[in-house]
Amino acid sequence: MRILYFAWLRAKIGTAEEEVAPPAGVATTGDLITWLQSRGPNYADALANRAVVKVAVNQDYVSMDHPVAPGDEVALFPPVTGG
Amino acid sequence: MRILYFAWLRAKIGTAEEEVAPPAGVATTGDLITWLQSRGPNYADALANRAVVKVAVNQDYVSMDHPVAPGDEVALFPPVTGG
Amino acid sequence: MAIRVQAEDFDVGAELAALSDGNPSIGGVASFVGLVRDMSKGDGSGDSVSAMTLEHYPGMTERQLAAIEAEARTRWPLDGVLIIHRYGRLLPGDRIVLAACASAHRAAAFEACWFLMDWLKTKAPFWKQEETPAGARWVAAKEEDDQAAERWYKRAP
Amino acid sequence: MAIRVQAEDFDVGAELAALSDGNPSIGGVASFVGLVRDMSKGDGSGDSVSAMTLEHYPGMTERQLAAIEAEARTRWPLDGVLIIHRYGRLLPGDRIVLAACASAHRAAAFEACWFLMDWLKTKAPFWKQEETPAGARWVAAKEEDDQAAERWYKRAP
Repeated sequence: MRILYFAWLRAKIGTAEEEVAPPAGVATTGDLITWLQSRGPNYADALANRAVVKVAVNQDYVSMDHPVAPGDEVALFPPVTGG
Repeated sequence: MRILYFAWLRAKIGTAEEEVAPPAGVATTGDLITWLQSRGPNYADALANRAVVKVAVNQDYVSMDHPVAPGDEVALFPPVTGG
Repeated sequence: MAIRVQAEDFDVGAELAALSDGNPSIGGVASFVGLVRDMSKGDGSGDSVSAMTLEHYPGMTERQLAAIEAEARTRWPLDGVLIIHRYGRLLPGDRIVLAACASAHRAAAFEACWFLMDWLKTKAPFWKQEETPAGARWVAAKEEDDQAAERWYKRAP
Repeated sequence: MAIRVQAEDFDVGAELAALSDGNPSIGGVASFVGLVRDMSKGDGSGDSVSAMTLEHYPGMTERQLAAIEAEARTRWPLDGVLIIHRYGRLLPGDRIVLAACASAHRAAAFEACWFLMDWLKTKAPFWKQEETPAGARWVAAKEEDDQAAERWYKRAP
């Protein structure tokens, strides 16, 4: 599973992109974020407030109970500020 | 008093502009149109339906009871269609 | 105050750039370019239009457009306003009018620009005569344009 | 489908002309050009912004902009839609975004263009980082942008 981070989430976590293999119990985007939070203080800090974390799976916005599977491209980022 | 005509009012009356000296009883724009209608069948025809005649005195829109005076520039024209 | 009534075409890109040039507090520029359509509007006849002549009332036109601009500036916080309206003979696809509003806020820019178009459609003394296969004809004013202009009265500042 | 995501600037006049070129049933083109402001927005700090860097999510950006365009075409009768959005480092006064809609009817063109801007502000994956005297800072999303986007849901086709 490929995870992408953008904007201050990328800056706080310290990487733009990584390949991860979450354990079997990680079935949803919410599960995935909980698991990522356990990977270190930089993750815990960046993902502490889920109200400001947007999730896309395979480049579409999804909710926190959306299923995730190996092979998915999952992106985590703050609310967008373009335009 | 200078009278200007535009668009199909100009075409029907057959002139774009004329100097007129209406009689003393002509005090308002409405009076003026009534007087103009008496000047010939082209005027009578062009001014028959006042609902489609707009009036400006000295380049500002006015109603049919607006005063007119010697020296005024009075314009008569159909509803505008620019833009 | 930027009101221009002219026979010549205008350069939309240059005009819009000039509107915001040198003022970096402007967040955006909303604009509308009106074009000559080859179909007559609203009467259902569908006759094709080969050309159009725009007549206007020199002097009153500038005066009315300036009044419309002043009204827009009263209603919205605008950093720049531009209205260019052409007259004379134009062909299908030709530009007729450009209205543009620059503001720190996009809602103000959009609303003000739309207001300019709605008001000038019913207040600026221009008249269109179309050339069609059946001959020349004066374009009739549209009820929907009156309604579009009216709605701004209900929202007076 | 006209969606472009690019680092380069764009020529507003040429883009708008191309949108209506060859289609004389288009009555008008409404557009919005978004610019880099030198003041930070909304947080009241007033710190001046010397530059801004726009980050985006290649692939998803194009996908979201295309979805927004498709939604606009569902809601309004449009003859042309264009969205150009830049990324990379930009200076105050630089163009960020161009949204434009061509239609036979000006109300459709205005509404659809405004919709494009409101939706892309909250859906297109771009993020702004400003350079200020106090250092770099990420621009915070604005509640008013969410509200501006929300109002279009209430008016679904």
